[in-house]
Amino acid sequence: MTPTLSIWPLIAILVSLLGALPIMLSARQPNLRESWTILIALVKLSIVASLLPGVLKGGSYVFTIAQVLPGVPIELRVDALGMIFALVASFLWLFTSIYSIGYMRALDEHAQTRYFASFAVAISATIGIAFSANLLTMYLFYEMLSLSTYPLVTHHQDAEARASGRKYLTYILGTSIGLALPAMIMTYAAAGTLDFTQGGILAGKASPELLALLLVLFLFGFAKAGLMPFHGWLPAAMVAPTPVSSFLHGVAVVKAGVFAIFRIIFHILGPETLQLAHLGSLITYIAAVTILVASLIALTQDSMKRRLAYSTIGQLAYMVLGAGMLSATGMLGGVMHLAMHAFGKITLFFCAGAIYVASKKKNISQMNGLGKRMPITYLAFFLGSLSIIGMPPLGGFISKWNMLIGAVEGEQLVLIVVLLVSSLLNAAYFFPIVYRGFFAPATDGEGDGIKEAPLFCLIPLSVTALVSLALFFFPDTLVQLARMALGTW
Amino acid sequence: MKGLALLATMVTGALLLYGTGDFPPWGDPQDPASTYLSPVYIEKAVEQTHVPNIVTAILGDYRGYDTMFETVVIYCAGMAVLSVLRRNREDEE
Amino acid sequence: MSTPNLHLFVLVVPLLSALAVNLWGRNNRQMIAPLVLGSLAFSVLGSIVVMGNVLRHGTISYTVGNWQPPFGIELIIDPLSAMMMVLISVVALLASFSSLKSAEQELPGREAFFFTLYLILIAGLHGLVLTGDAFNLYVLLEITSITSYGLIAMGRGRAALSSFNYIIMGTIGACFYLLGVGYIYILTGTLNMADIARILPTLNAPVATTTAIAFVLVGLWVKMAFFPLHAWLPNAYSHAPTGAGTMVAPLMTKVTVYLMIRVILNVYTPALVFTHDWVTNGVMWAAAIAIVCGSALALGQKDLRRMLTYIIIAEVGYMVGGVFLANSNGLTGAILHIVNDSLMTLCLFLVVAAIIYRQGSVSLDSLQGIFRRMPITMAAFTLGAFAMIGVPPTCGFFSKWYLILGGIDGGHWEFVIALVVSSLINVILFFRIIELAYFGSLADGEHHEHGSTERHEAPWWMLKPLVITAVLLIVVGFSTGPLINNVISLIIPAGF
Amino acid sequence: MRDINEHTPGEDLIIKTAVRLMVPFAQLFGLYVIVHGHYSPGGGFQGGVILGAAFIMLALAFDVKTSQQYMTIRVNTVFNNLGAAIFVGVGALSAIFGGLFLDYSALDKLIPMGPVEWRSFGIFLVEVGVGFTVMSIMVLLYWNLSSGGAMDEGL
Amino acid sequence: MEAVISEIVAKYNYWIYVVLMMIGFYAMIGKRNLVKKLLGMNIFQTAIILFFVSIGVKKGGGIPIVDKYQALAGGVDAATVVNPLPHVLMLTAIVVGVSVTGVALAVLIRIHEEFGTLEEDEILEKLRQ
Repeated sequence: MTPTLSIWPLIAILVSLLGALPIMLSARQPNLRESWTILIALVKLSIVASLLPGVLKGGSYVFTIAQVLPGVPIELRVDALGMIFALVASFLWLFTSIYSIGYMRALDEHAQTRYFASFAVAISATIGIAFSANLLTMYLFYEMLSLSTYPLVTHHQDAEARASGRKYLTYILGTSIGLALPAMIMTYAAAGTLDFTQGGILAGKASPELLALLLVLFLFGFAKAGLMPFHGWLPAAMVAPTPVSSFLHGVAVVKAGVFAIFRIIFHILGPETLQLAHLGSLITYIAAVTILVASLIALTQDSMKRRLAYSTIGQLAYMVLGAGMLSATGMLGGVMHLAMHAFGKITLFFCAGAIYVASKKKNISQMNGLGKRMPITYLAFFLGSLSIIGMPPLGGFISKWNMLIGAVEGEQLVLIVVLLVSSLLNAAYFFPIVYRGFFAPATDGEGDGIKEAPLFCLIPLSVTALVSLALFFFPDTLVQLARMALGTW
Repeated sequence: MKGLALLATMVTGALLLYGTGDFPPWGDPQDPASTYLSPVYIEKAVEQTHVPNIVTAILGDYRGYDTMFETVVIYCAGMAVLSVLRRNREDEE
Repeated sequence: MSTPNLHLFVLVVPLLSALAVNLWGRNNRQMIAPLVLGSLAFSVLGSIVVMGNVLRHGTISYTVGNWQPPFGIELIIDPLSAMMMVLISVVALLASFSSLKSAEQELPGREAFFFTLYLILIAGLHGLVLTGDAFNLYVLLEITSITSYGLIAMGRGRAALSSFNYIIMGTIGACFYLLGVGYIYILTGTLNMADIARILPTLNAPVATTTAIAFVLVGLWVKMAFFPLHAWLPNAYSHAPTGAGTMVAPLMTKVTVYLMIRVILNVYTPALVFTHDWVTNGVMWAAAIAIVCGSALALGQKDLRRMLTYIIIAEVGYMVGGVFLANSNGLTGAILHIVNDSLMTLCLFLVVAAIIYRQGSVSLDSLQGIFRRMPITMAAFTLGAFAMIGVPPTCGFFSKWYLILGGIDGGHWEFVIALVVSSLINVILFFRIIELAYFGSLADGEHHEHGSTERHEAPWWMLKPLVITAVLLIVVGFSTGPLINNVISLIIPAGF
Repeated sequence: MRDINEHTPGEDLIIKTAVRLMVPFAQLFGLYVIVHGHYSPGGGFQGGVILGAAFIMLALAFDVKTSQQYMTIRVNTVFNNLGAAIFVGVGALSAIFGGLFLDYSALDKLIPMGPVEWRSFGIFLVEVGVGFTVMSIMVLLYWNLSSGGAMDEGL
Repeated sequence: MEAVISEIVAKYNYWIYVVLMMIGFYAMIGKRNLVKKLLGMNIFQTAIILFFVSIGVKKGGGIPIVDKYQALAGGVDAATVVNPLPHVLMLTAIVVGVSVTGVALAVLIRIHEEFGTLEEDEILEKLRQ
C-alpha cells in the first residue's frame, strides 16, 4: 500500500513544540499554564490516534520537511512500529501532565514554567523519533530529546543535580556523537541512503566485520537504551522530579533508545543480514548480561527510585534481547514489551512519587505499613510490579511469554535460563516493597498523618495500572501493530 | 630558541636556493619573464597609452588596480598610525 | 550604475564611504552609523544580485581597465567567489551593528578611524575573493593585514604587543607568498592565475614549481593560523577591541582558507599540489593535531573570548584538512564549513560583544547565572554552541557530516577521530558555560522563574543582528541541500 | 650651544635658514617629478615622497608645530582623503560612464579628446591623486611617530 | 665542480638575495629585541625587492623609457628594453613595506608606553607578574 502524503505527522510534532511558547508566556498564571499543557496533550493524543486506523489498514503517512543531504531528506513517516511508540508516549504524556500538576504543586517546586516547557519540547522530540523516516531525522530528534531533558535532570539546580546533569550529558551526547554519528556516516558511505526499509539497507553492501562494528557502535551509541556498560546515567538521572523520572526515564527517553535500536536492527542492518553474519547472539549476550547484573544491583538498592531505575535497565535489556533473537516470536515479544513495560513501569514510578508526596519517604526501608494508609497506591504498585515481573493476568506476561517461546524455538538454552532467573529476581526485588507496605508493622509514631496523595496523583496511577491490566485481555491491536512492524502478518 | 631560529633560517634559505635550480641563467633575454608579457608591454604601451615611460604606463593603467590598492594601503597605514597613537590624549584627558 | 561593474561597486562603495567616514566622521559622530550601515547594506544587495547573475549566466571574467588578460588584472567571479562575497557582506553588515555600539563605548573619539579601517578591511576582503591575479592578491592581502594590525592595536593593555607579533608573523606570511609568486613569475612570465594554471603543467621545472607551491601555501597557512603557525592568533583576537574581533574573527581566517582553495584549484591544479602522498598525509596529520590541540587548549581557558579564539584554530584545522583530503566530499565539507563556521563564530562573538557591553568581562566566573540577566543573548549563545558542537539541524552538523564522510572516503581515520573528539570536547566546553549561565547561581533566595527584577538585556541594536544570526544558523542548516546542489557542486573540479 | 630659555624651537640659525631656502625648491622638484612622470623616471609616489620630505624638513629644523603652520592637520586630512578619493573616483567614474572600472578611455564620453589621450590623461590624474595621498601620509607618519601621537613638539 | 661554479656564477643574484633575506629572517624570528625584529623585517622585504628587480634584468636592455614619437612611428624593439613589470610590482611592494614599517613603529611606541621597554624577555617578565 503506497504511503499517503500527509502533514499530520508534522503537526503532531509541532503542536507541543510550539505549545512550549504559550506555556512560557503564561508563566504568571499557573492554572492557565497547566491547562495549556493538558490541552496540548489532548490534541497531540487525538492527532496520533487519528492516524492509527490508516496504519492498521497497512498504510503509512509521509511528509518531507527538507532535502538537506543528497539522498537523505529530513522526512517523517508513520508506520506500525512508530505508531506503537507514539501511541504509548502521547497517551502516557497526558496522564503524566495531570500527575505533574499534582506533584509539582504539592511540593511547590521552583521554575515550573521551565519544567513544563522543556517537558513539551521533550515529548515532541519523542514523537519525532517515533515518526522519523530515516536515520538522520531520528538522530536529529534523538539529540533534541537529550538536550531538552537536560534542564529537567538539573531541575533542582543544586550541586547533586548539576553533577548528575553533567553525567547525563556525558553519557548521552558522548555516545551519540562519539559512536552513533560515525556509525551513521559509515552506513551512509556504505549504503548511500539512510531510509528505514523493511529488511535493512545494508544487505550485501557490507562485510561481516563492518556489520559487527556498526552493530556494536549503534548498540552502545544509543545509550538511552541503557545497555551496560553505558547505563550509569539512568540512576544518576533519578535526582529529577518524579514525573520526569517516571515519564522520561521510565518511558520516553529510555524507550527512545530501545526504539532506535529496534529501527537499527529491523530497518537498517536487517534481521536476515544479521542472521547471515551470526550477529544475533552478540546482541542477546550483551542484553542477557545487562539483565542479570541490573536485576542483581536492583536487589541491593534501598532508594525506591534507584531500585526502579535498575529494574528499568533490566527491562530495557529484555526488549533488546527479544529483538536480538531475530526470530519472529522473539522480536514480537521485544516490540510488545516496549508498550507493556511502559505502562507497568510508569505506574510504579507514579506510586513512588505519590508515596514521596504523601510521606516524604524515599527509602524502602522506611515504608513499613504505608499500604494500610494509602491502599490504592499500593494496589496499583502491586499490579504494576506483577506486570513487570510478567505474571498473568497482566500485560507484561504476554510479551515475556513470547520472548520465552522465541528462546525455545531458537533452542537457546542460555536465554531461557536468563529469562526465568531474571523473572524470579524481579519478583525478589518488588514483592518486599509490597510486603512491607501491607504487612510489616509501622514503626510506632511514624506516619500518623499520612493519607493518600492528592487526586491529581491518584487518578493517573490508577488509570495506568488498569491499562496494563486491560492489555492482558485486549492485546489484539498491539499484537497486530507489532506484527505489521515486523512484516510478519 | 636561537638554535631553532637558525635552523629554520638555514632550511628556508636552502629550499629557496634549491628552488632556483630550474631557473634560466640570470638576465637571459630568452627567459620566460622577458619573452612572454614584457615584450608586448614594451611594444604596445606607447601606442596604447601615449606614455613613453613604460613603467608609469603599466603602473597607472595596465595594473592601475594594483596601484589603487597600493594608495589605499599607505592611506590605511596613516590612519592606523593615527588611531593607534591617538589614544594617549584620551587617556591623559 | 551599469550591472557589468556591480561586483566592483560592492567593493568600491565601502571604500569611498571609508574616506567619507574619515573626513566627516571625526567631528560629528552622527555621520558614522549611516555611512557604515548604508554602504554595507548596499554591498549586501549588490553581492546578492551578482550571485544571481553568476548562477544564471555562469562565471564572469572581468578585466579592470579593459585590457584583455593576461595584460590587465583579471577578476574572476565564479559561484565560489560570488558566494564568498555574499557571505562577507552579510557577516560584515551584521557585525557592524554591534561594532558601532561597542566602539562608541570602548573607543570614544576614535570611532572615525576605527570605522575607516573597518570598512577598508571589508573592501579588501571583497577584493581578495574577486581577484584573479597572483600579485594583486598579495596587495590585497597586505591591505587586510595592515587594517587588522591597526584595528587590533587599538585595544587596551597587551593589545599592542599582540599586534606587533601579528605584524611580524603576518609579514613573514605575506612575504613567503610573494616569494612563491616571484618564482612562478620567473618560470611562466605571467601573474594571471588562469594563465599560470595553463602554463605551469607544460613546463618541466619540478623543483622550482614545488618550491613555489610550498612557499605560497606556507605563507597562506601563517595567515590563517594553521596549526604549527598559529601562535599569533589567540592573543591578537582576544586583545583586540570587541568591535574589531566581532568582524575580524569570523572573516579573516575563512577568507584565507578560501584563498588556499582558490590557489590550489585555479593556480596550481590539484594534480600539481597533491602529487606527493607524504605531503598530503603530513598536512592531514597536522590538521588532526590542530583540531585536537585547538580544542584541548580551549579547555584550559578561563575567558570565553579566549576560548573561542582557540576554537577558531581548531576550525581552521577542519577546513585545511577537508581540502587536503583531496576528494569531493572533503572539499564540499571544507567549503560548506567556511560558510557555517563564519556564521557560528559571528554568532558567538556577537554574544561576547553583547555581554562585554553590559558587564565588561566574559571571564567564565562572571557568567554565573547570566541567563536570568540576558536571556535572549544566552538563548542565541546556546544555538551557536549547538552549531559548534554539531547538533542537527544547526548548520554546523552538516559540514561536519561531509568532512567525516570525506575522511572515511579518503581513509584518513586520524582526521575522522580528531573531528569526533573535538566535537566531544566542544560539548564539554559549551555545556560548562551553559550550566553556569542557566543553572549557575540561585544564591539570592528567590526561586521563581524570570529574575526579571534584575534583567539587564543588551540594547536591541546589538540583539537584532544576534537573533538574525542565530536564526541563520538554522536556516542555513536546512538549506544545506540546495546550497550544495546549486553552488558548491559547481565548484568541485571534475578530477575529484 | 643654544640657550635653554630661548623659546624659538629647533636647531641653530644656519639649519633653519638653509631649510627655509631649500623647502620651495624641494616642493617645486616634487611637483616636477609628479607631472613629468610620463616622460622621465617619476610619478605619484616619488614626487609625493619628495613633497612630503619638504614638510618633514620643516618639522625637523623647527618643530612639528611650525610645519603645521604650513600644512594644518585639517589640510592634511583633506589631502590624504582627497588623493585616495581621486584615484578611486576616477576608476568609479569611468565605470559609471559605461566603461569598465579604471578604463580611462571611457571618460572620452565626458570630455571628448580621444580614448588614447584619455588613457594618458587618466594616468596623470591618478598619479596626482597618489601624490596627494603619499605626501600627506608621509607628513602624518612623521608627525605622529616623532611626537608619540601628540603631534606637538616632535624631536 | 665546474658545473656547480658555473651554475652559481650564472645565478649569483639569487645567492645574494637569499643570503640577505636569511639575515633578515633570522633577525625576525631569532632576535629578542622588538626593534631588531622590525629591522629584520625591513631587510627581509628589501631582499625580496632585490630579487624581483633582478628578475627584470635583461642583457642588452636599456631603461624602459622610450622616445614617444619615434615609438609611435617605428615601434620599439623589445630586446633593447629591460622587463618593466618587476619594477612596477616592486614600486607597490616598497610602498607596502613603508606602510607596514610605519604601523609597526607606531605599535612599538605604544608597547614602550605600556611596558617601558622593548626587550621581549623583560616584557614577558612584566607580564608574568
